Amino acid sequence: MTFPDFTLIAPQLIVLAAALLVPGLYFLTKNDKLAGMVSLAAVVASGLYLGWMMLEGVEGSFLGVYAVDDFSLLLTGLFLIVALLVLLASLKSVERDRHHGEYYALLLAATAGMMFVACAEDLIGIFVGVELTSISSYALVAFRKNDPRAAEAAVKYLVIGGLSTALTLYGFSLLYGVTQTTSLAGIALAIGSAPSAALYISMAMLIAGLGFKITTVPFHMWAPDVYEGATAPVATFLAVGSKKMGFVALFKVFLIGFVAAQATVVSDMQYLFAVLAAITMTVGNIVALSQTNMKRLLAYSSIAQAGYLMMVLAIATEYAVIGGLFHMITHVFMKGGAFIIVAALCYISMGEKLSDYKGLAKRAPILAFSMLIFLFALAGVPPLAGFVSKFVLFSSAVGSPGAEFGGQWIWLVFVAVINSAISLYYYARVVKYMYVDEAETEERIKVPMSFMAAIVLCLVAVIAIGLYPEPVIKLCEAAAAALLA
Amino acid sequence: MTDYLLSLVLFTPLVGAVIALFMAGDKLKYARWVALVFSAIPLAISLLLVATFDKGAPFTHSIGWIETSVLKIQYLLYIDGLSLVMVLLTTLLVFLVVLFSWEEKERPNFFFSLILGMQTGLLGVFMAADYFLFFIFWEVALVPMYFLINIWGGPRRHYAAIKFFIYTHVSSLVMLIGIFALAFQAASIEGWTQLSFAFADISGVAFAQGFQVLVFGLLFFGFAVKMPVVPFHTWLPDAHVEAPTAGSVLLAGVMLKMGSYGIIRICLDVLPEGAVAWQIPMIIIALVAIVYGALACIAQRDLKKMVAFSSISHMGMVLLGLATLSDIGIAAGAFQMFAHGLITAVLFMVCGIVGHNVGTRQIPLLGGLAEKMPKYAAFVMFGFMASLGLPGLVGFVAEFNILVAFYDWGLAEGIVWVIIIALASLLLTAGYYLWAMQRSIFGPLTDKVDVSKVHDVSVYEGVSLAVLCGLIVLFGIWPAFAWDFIFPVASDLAAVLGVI
Amino acid sequence: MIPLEMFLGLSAILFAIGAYGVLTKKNGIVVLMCIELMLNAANINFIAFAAFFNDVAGQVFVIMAIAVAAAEVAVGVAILLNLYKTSGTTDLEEINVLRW
Amino acid sequence: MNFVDIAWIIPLVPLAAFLLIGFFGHRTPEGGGYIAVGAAAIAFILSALVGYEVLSGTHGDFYETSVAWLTISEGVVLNFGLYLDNLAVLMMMFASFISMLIFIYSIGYMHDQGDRKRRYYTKVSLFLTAMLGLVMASNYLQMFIFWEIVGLCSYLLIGFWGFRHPKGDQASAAAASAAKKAFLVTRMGDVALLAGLFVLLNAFGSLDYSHMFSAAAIAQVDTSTLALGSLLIFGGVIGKSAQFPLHDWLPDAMEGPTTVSALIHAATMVKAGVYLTARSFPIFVQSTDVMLFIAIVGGVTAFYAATMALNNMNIKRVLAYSTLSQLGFMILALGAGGYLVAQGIADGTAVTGSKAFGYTAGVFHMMNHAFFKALLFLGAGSVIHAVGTEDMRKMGGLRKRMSITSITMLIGTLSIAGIPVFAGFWSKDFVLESVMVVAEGSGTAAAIFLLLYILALATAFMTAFYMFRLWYMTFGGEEGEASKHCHGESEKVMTYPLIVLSVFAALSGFLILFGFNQALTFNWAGPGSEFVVGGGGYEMLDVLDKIFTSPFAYLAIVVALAGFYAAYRMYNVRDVDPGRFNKDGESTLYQLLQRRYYFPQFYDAIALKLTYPIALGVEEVDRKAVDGTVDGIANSLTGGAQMLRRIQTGFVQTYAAFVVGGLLVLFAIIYLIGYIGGL
Repeated sequence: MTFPDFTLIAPQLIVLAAALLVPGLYFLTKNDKLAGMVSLAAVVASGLYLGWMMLEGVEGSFLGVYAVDDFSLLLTGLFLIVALLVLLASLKSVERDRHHGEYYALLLAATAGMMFVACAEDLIGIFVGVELTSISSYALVAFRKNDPRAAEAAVKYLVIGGLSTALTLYGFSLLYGVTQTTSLAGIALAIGSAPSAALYISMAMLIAGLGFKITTVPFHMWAPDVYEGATAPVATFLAVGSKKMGFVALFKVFLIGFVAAQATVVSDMQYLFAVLAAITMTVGNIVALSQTNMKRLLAYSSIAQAGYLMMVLAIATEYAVIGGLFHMITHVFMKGGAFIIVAALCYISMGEKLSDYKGLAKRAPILAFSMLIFLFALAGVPPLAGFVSKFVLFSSAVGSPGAEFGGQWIWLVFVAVINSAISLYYYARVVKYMYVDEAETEERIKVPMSFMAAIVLCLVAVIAIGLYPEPVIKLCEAAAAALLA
Repeated sequence: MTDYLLSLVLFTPLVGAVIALFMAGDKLKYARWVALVFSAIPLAISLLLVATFDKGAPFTHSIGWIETSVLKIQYLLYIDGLSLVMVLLTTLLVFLVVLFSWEEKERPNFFFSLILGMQTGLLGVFMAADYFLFFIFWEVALVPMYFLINIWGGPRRHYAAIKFFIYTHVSSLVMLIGIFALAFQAASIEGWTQLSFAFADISGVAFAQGFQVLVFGLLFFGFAVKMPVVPFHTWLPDAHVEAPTAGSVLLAGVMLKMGSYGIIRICLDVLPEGAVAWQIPMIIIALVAIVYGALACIAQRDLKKMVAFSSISHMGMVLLGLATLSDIGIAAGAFQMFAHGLITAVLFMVCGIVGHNVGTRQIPLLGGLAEKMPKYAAFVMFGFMASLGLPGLVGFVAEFNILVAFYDWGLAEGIVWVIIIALASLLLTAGYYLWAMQRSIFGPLTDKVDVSKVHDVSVYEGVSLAVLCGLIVLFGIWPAFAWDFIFPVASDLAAVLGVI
Repeated sequence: MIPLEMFLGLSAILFAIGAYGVLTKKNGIVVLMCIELMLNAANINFIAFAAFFNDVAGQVFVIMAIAVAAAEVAVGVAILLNLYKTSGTTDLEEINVLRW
Repeated sequence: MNFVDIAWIIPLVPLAAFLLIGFFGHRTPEGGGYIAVGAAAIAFILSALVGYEVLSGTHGDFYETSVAWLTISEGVVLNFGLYLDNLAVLMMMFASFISMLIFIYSIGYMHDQGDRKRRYYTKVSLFLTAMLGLVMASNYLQMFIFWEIVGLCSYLLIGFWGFRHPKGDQASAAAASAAKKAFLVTRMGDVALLAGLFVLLNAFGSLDYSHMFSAAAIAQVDTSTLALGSLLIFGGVIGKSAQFPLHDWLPDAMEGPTTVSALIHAATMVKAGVYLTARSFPIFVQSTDVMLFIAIVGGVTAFYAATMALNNMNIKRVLAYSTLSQLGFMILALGAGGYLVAQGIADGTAVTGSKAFGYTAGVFHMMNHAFFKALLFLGAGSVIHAVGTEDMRKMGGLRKRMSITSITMLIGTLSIAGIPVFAGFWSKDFVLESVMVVAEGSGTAAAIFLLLYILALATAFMTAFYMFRLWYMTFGGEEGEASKHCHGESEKVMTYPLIVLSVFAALSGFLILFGFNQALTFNWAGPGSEFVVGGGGYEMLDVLDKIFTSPFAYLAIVVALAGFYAAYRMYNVRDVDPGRFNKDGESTLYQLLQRRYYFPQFYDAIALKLTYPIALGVEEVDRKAVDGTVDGIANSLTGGAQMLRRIQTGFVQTYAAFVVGGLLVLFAIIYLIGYIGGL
C-alpha cells in the first residue's frame, strides 16, 4: 500500500497538534497568555499553509475519506477564520477563569472537527468530524464550571445534541443499508437506481439530526438557551462555527448525494427543505421580535439566517449553492462581529440586555458603529456584505442565469423578503437603543485590544465584501463547482 | 473628464459626511461649515453640468465592478435631461436645508453628516444606470432618514421612524424581486450565462406581455409606496409630522420623487406593454390619491400634517401625468416632480418655523400671526399660493400641462368627463390652503398660545426661503428652462409607448 | 440464518425505547443512558448490514461510533456532575432558568 | 419707430414699482405712494400713446408680437406676447388712467394707515401690472395667468384688513373670511375657464388669439366643441364679473379699503370678465345658444342684483350691488349683440352697422361705468373717511359740510341713473336698444329677449331709485348722528380726482357722437360674409337721430325719472314712508333681500355641511381603516412573537419532544410523499 499524503490534511493536523500541545504547555508553564498565543499561532500557521495550498491549487483525496478541492479549501479557511475570531475574543474573556489549557484545547479540537467535515467525502469522515466538534463544544459550553446557567445550558446542549447524534447515526446506518456504501460518491450512484422507504426514513432522520446543528425549526429550541448560558465567545463559536459545519455536512450529504443523482427523491426532499426553510426563517424572525436579551436576539436571528441558507437545499442549483456559500461567509463576519461586541461588553460587565445598550453611541462610538454595521448587514441593508450575499441567495430562488424566470421556488423569495423586512425591525430596535436613547452615564467605555482586533477585522470584511464582492463570489463559484462536480 | 464629475458630484457629500461626523467635541461648531462646503461643491458641479449639458449626448460614467461567471454588475452613472433636473433639485435642496438648519444645536455633527450621507443616496438613485447600483442608493437614502426622524423628531418619533423604515423597506424589497425577475428573464431570453443588471442591457430586451404586466405590478408597488399613492401612503403623514424640518424637506422634496422617477426610468422604459396594461389602474389610483389627499387636508388640524397630505395629492398629480403615457403627460409629471420639490420645501420650512417659533402647529391654536410675523406670513402665503397652482408660479405650469395631457387622453378614450375629478381637486386644494391661511395667519391674533415674544423668520431661514421663492417664480415665468431638459426623455418614452 | 429484518426490527425497537426514555425519564443520567441505547441501535444496524454486505465499512463505522459514544458519555457525565455541583440536582425537570 | 414696439414696457413699469415699493417702500414718503402714482402715470401716458396709434388704425385690425414661451409638444407652442386691438388699448387706457387717479386719491385716503401703506401700494401696483398684462396678452393662457394674478391681488386687498383691523377682531375676521370667499368663488369660475382652455387648446392646437380668431381656424373645429369651450370660458366670466350665481363674493369684497373697492371691484378687475367676453366674441358668436345663455345670465344678474340694492343701508354695499347690476347690463348687451351675429352666421346673412351694436353698447357701457362707478366709490370713500361709518342711516345732511363730494357724487348718480346727456345715459340706452333690436325678431328667442328687455327696464328704474336714495340719505335731509362730527371736506388730494372723474362721468358719453364708436366696433371676417357690427360708420347725426327717434329711448328716460322721483319722495321730501312697502322691514321680501336671497348660507352649507364632513370622513377612514391595517399587521406580528416565545419553556425534554415530534412529522410528510409517489 502507498503511504497516504498527509500534507493534504496538514491544516487540520496542525490545529490538532496544537490542541494536544496546549494543555501540556499550560500544565508546565501555568502561563495563560502563552496558551492563547500558541493556539493563535497554530491557527495562523494552519491558515498560512491553507493559503499556500489555495495558491498552489492543491487537489487530491486522503484515503478516500478526506478530499481537498476548492470547496473544502474555502470552507476550511472559513472555519479557521472563525477559530481566529473566537480565539481573539477568548483571550480576555477567559482570563478570569481557570483551566485555560483545556479551554483552548477544546476550541482547537472543535475547529479541527469542523475542518475535517469541510473536506470529508465519506459518511464516516462527516460523522467523526461532527462529533469531534459537538463533544468539544458541550464541554466548552460547560466551561464556566461555577455558573449554574452554564451548567444548565451544557446539559440541554448535551441532551439534545446526543439525541441528534443518535438520529444522525441511525440515519447514516439506514443510508448505508440502502446504498451499501459510506462514500458520498458511491451513495450518489446508488441512489440513482431506486428510492426506497428506508431511504426516505434515513433522510428524515438526517434532516432531524443535522437540523439540530443548523437550528432548523423545530430542532432549534436548544439554541437560544445554550447561547445565553454559554460565554459569549463560545456562543460566537456555536453560532458562526458549528452551525456552518452542520450546513457543510448537509450540503455534502444531500447535494452531492442527491443532486448528482437525478432521482424523484430529489424533488421530494427539495419541497421538504423549502417548507422547513420558510418555517425556520419565519419563526426565527418573529420570535426575535420579542427578545430583550442580546444573545437570545442574535440566537433567533441566526435561526432565521439558517432558514435563508436552507433555501439552498430546496433550490439546489449551482447558483443557489454559490449564494449559500457566499452568505455563509458574510454571515461569519456579520454575526461573528455582533457576538464579539456582545462578548466585549460582557467582559467589561455592561450586561447583555438590550436596555444595557442605551446610549452606546456616546459611550463607545466605534463599538456602536460596528454594531450598527453588523446589524444592518444582517438585515441586508446595502452596500454591506449581507446585502450582496442575500442578493445572490434570494435571487437564486427566482432562477439561475439563463434559466426561465419564476419556477417552483418563486414563492420562497417572497417569504424570504418579507422575513428580512421583519428582521429589520428588531435590528433597528437595537440601533435605536444605541443611537437614539440616552444612557444613565456618559462615561466612555474602553475595550481591550484583542476584542477590537476581532471587531475591526469583521468590520473591514463586512464593508469590503459589500463594496467589492467579486473575489469572494469567484471563490464561491469555484467551490460550488467543486461540490457539485 | 465630465464623466468623473459625475462621480465627484455623487461622492463629495459622502466625504463631507465622514468629515462632519468627526467634528465632535470642541470642533462641534465647524460641522455646519463642513456641511455647507460639501453641499456647495455638488451644487456648483451640478450647475456646471447643467451649463455644459448637450441634449443629444447624456453624461455617462462607467467602470466595471463585479464581473464573475454568473454576475455582471457595473458601476454605471448616467445623466440625461430628466436625471439632470432631479440632480439639480437634490443638490439645491440639500444646500438650502443645510443653510436652513444652521442653528441646529443637538448633535450637529451627526445631523449634518446624516444629511450629506442622504444626499449621496438620493443623487445615486437619480444617476445610477445599473439596477444593482440603483437599489443600493435607493436603500442608502433610507437609513439617514431613519435616524433624522428618530433622533431629532417629535414626540412620536420612534413610532414614525420605524414605520417609515419598515414600510419603505418592504416596498423596496418587493421592487427588488421585480428587478430579479427582469434580470433573469432578460438573461434567459438573450441566452446570457451572466446576470447583467445594466439599464441599457435590460431595456433592450423584448419581454413577453404577460411577464411585463406581472413585473410592472411588482416594480410599481415598490415605487408607489415611495411616492406615495393611496392606499400605501400612511407612513408619510406620520413621518412628516414627526420629522425635523430638514428631514421633511428632503423627504417630500426629493425622496418622494425617487418613486415617480423610478416609474419613469424603469416601469415605462423597460415594460411598455405592462405600462399600457396598467394605464387605467394607474389613472384611477392617481385620481383617488389626488382627491383623497385633498379631502384629508381639509380635515387636518396640524399644519404640517396638512402639508404632508397635500404632498400625497400632488404626487397623485404626478402619477396622473405619467399614466397618460403621452409625451406631454410624462414631461409634465416630471416637471411637477421638480415643481413640487421646490414648493413643498417652502411649505415644510414654514411649518418648521411656526412649530419652532410659536411652539405649536395646531391650526386652531394659531391666528393673526401676520401681525407678529409679517415675513413669515408672506412666505406662508407665497408657498400656499404656489402649491395651489397659482399661475405665474412653477406649480401652475406643471398642473396645466398634466391636465392638458389628461384631457387629451380622456378625449381619446371618450371619457373626457373624468377631468372634472381632477379639476374639482383644484378647488379643494385652494379651499384647504385658504382656510388654513385664514385661520393661522389672518384674523384676530391668537390668545390660545403665548405669542408675546415670538420672533420672525431668522436670517438663515429667510435666505433659504427667499432663494426657493425666487426659483419658484423664475421657473414659473420661464418653465422652458427645465421643460426642455425633460421633454426629450419624455417624448422618447412616449414614442415607444405610442406604438403599443 | 436470521434474516436482516430481525436485526432491523430489534434496532428499531431499541431505538424507540431509547427515544421514549429520553423524553420521559427525569434523571439526567438515565436520559444519557437512553441516548446510548439509541446509538447502539444504530450500531446494530451497521453491524447487520455489514455482515450481510460482507463490507468492512459498516464495522469501521461502528467502531468509530462506539468511540464517539464513549467520549460523549464521558463528557456528559462530567457535565451532569457539574450540574449537580452547581444546582444540586440532576433532575431535568428542575432546570429551566434559561427560557423564553 | 412705433409706440407699439415699446408697448411691452407698459406692464413692466408698475411691476418695477411693485418691487421697488415692496423692498424699499417703508423708506419712502407715504410708503411708496408716490412711486405707485408715478408708475401708473407713466403707464397711462404710454398706454395713451399706444392707444392713439392703434385706434387710428396704423396697424390694421390688431398689432401682435409674441415669443415662444413653452413648447409642450411637437407643434404645440405656448406663446407669450402682445395683442393690441381697439378693445385692448381701450382697457389699457382707462385701467391705467383710473388707477392713477385712485392712487392719487389713496395718498390722502390711506395717509394715516402707518406701516400698512407699503403693503397697500405694493399690492395695488402688482394689481395694475396684472390688469395691464391681462388686457395686453396675446393668447388665452397668458391672459389666464394674469387673470389669476388679478384674482390674487383682489384676495390680498380684500384681506388687507384681515388682521389688526382698526375696528377690532370682529372686523378682521370678517375681512379674512371675505377674502377667502372671493378667491374661492371666483376660482370656481376660473376652473371652468381652465377647462375651456383645455378644450380649445385641444381643438385649435394653439391658444393664440390671432390663430383662433381666424375664420379658417374656426372652420376646422366642429361647432359643438366650440360651444363647449365658449360656455366653459364664460364660466370664468361668471366668476370674475360676479354674474349670477357666482356673484356673492362681490358684496363681501367691500370689506377691503374703499379705494380698493373703487379700483378693483368697480372700475377695472370685474371688467375683466366683460373684456374676456368681448375678446372671445369670434368664438362665442359661432353658436346662438351660447349667446342666448350669456344674455340671460346678464339680464338676470342685472335685475337680481338691483333688487338687493333697494333696501341696503350700507353705502358701499349699495354701490357693490349696483356694480353687479351694471355688469349684468354689459353682459346682456354683449349677449344680445352676439346673438344677432350668431344668427347671421347661422343663416349666412350679413349683419351690418346700425342693426346690432350690442357689442358696442357693452364695451361702451363698460368704459362709462368705469368712470362713474370709480367716482361714486371714491365719493363714498371720502364720506366714510369723513364720518367714519358706512351706515347711511347715520349720515345725511352732508351736502353743506362736503360740497365737492356731494356735487361730484350727484354727477355720478345722474350718470349711472341714465339721466340724459350724462355718460351713463348714452351707453345704457344703447344696451336697452341692442336688446330691443333682438326682441323685435320672431321666435322663442325673441320672446326671451323681450322678457330680458323688460327686466332691463325694471333694472333701470331700480337703479335710478336706489342711487338717488343713496344720495339723499347721505347728503340730503337733516344731519345723522355720524354727520355731526364730520370734519368738513376731504383734502384736495382726494377731491381733485373726484372732480376729474366727474368730468368724465358727465361727458364721456359724448365720445360716441364723434365717431368713437369706430373704436368700439367688432370686426371679424366670417366665412359667409363680412360682418362689421356696431360700427358701419354712422356719424353724430345718425346716432342722435337713432336715439331720439326711437320710442324706447324715451321710455328709458321716463323710467329713470320715475325712479328718481320715487327716491325723491321717500328720502328727500319724506312724505312717503318706505315702511309702507316693507312692513317696516318685516316683510318676507325685505328680509329676503337683506339676506341676499340666502346665497351666503347656501355657500356656507356647501363648505361646512357638505365638504367638511366628507373630509372628516376621509380622515377617519384614513386613520381607522388604511393606517389601522398597517398597524394591525405590525401588532399581530409582535403579538405572535409574544405567544411563540412561550413555547420555549426551558425544559430540555420539551425540546427533545419537539425534536422527536418534528421527526415524526417528517415521517408523516415523507409517508404522504411516498404514498403519492406510489411506494
